[in-house]
Amino acid sequence: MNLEAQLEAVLFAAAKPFSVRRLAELTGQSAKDVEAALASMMESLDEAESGVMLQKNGSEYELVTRPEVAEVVSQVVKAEAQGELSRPSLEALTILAYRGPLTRPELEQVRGVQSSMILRNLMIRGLVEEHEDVRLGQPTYAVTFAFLNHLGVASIESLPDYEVLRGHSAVSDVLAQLEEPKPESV
Amino acid sequence: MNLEAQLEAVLFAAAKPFSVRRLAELTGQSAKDVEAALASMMESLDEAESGVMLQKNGSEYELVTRPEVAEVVSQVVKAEAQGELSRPSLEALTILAYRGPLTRPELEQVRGVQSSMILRNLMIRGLVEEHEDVRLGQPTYAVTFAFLNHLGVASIESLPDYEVLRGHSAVSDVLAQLEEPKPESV
Amino acid sequence: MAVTFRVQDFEGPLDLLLQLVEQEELDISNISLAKVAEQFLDHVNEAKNIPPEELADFLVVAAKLMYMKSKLLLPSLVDEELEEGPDLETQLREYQKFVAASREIDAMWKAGHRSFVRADRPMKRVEIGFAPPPGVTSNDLAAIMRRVIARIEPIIRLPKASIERIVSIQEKIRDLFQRIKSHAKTTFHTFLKGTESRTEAIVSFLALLELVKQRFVLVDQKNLFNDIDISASPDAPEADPLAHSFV
Repeated sequence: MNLEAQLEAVLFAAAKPFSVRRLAELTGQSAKDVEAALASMMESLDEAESGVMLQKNGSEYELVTRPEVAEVVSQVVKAEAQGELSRPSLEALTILAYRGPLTRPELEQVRGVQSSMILRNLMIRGLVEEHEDVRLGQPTYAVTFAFLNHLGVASIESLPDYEVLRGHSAVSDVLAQLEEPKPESV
Repeated sequence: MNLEAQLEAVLFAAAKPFSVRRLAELTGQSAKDVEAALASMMESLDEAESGVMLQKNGSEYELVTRPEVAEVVSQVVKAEAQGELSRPSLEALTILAYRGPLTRPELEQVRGVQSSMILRNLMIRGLVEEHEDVRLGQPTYAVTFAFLNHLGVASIESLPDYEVLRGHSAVSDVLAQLEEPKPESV
Repeated sequence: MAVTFRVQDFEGPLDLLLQLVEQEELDISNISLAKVAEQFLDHVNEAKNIPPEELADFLVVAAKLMYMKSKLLLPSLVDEELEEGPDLETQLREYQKFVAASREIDAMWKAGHRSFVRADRPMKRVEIGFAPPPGVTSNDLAAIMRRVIARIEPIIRLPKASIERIVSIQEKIRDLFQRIKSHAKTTFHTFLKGTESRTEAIVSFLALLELVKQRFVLVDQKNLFNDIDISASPDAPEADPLAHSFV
């Protein structure tokens, strides 16, 4: 059976996110072919107006229900209760969503204030996770599928004004000034 | 959104069979319309050569993976369940071994990372089980005897440096923070 | 200078600064930042609820603001260490964009149009039984537990480390005050010269500004491009300046 159907079945049955690399391993196909099949799957689910969509976060993919049907689905499954977000949490999540993955000093540079407790609290809530890639000897952090799910977006690229905020050169300028470590960060 | 998408999302998310009557109740539509939508869904999934199909069993409907992809799906399920443990999983297992029984919030406080999926995975693998004692209305978890046996230790107390690592003040202090109000509410 | 209005609760130095600029209906520019510098200091002075681990970040921004303000008055004044690091104006512009975006994210968060993942089927557990991780020994577990403990320790120490940092800033100011009193006369550049890190330069500068503000010292500049002379004020108040300082 074709690769797209295999991938769909795997994502459906395992009910968790998979990286492109892992999917390539599992199906014995190249990462490039897997990516192409996933892109095609995303498109056909959209075109068919399916109740299910393919969500993308970094290089990972997961099948989830479409936000438009949230009301009826919430009658049969319970989502983990997530209360409101405090302002510092919202701020950190927004910066990580648009600019992530970021190291902690990079996040602190944009927020202007130390953020270790905020990061820890967001990780305990499952809204932020540590990524494998390390920059300047520091771990990097990004938003999770749980965060995207709560917002009901297919990927961070569908967030409002994504291109503007992601690509803005001034952010890069601010971050570029980070080459020297902050003095005595606690 | 259209009825077909609603039904697909419900069947997908709940991951169990539903009767037409129940689906009609959930969506507020007539049984006849629900049946028509299900027939249409079955057809479009077939036409799209999706990896998922709608199975009819008596008067109940369920979304399942297509038999043609059964092999890759069972491989994945097996690999996920029996292969090496991911680093985060191994870490959670270790904390429960040295410091268990712990509630999920306590485990997350020590790890600093949300752990519900990991905990579920460890339970599925028979490495962790729910304990009798409940704390603050939460179930507690500890490693299973089978896992200790597998490590070749007769009891938890025989783990290397058990007293020192279990009684370490950093762990007690961070757990004590769970009872205090957080400095910044997230 | 009297505080002309009260800002709402603020979350960090850039948030405070942005609120001050917006309430004064100013654009974000070096000039408007300098205009609100003293209000910023007053708010930091009076705020009771700044967490200790964030106070140092407020002080860093305060120092940058006062430096910008001084530079508008004395263009010859250049301190390399204070020139380093992110430009506050750029930083604040970016911060403002993310604050706006975070409001939209908040609206989405509250709207309830969420996605659901597929429920885990309880069947799986029965199918698998016992699946221990291959090759893991009890010594591996001990090593992992040590790593976990090592990772927790900085979190436990965080409040203590913050207090230590603030205490050291207070000591620094006390030390500077003694230096000014004993030397009676010094210059602005001498004042900053001995500092080794950027933080130290900021602290020195803040200390000086505090002392000027509280009339402990007099500053005098002979010509536009000259260094600034600093001397102990003959009618310096008897009170300990630290009692009024904001650190």
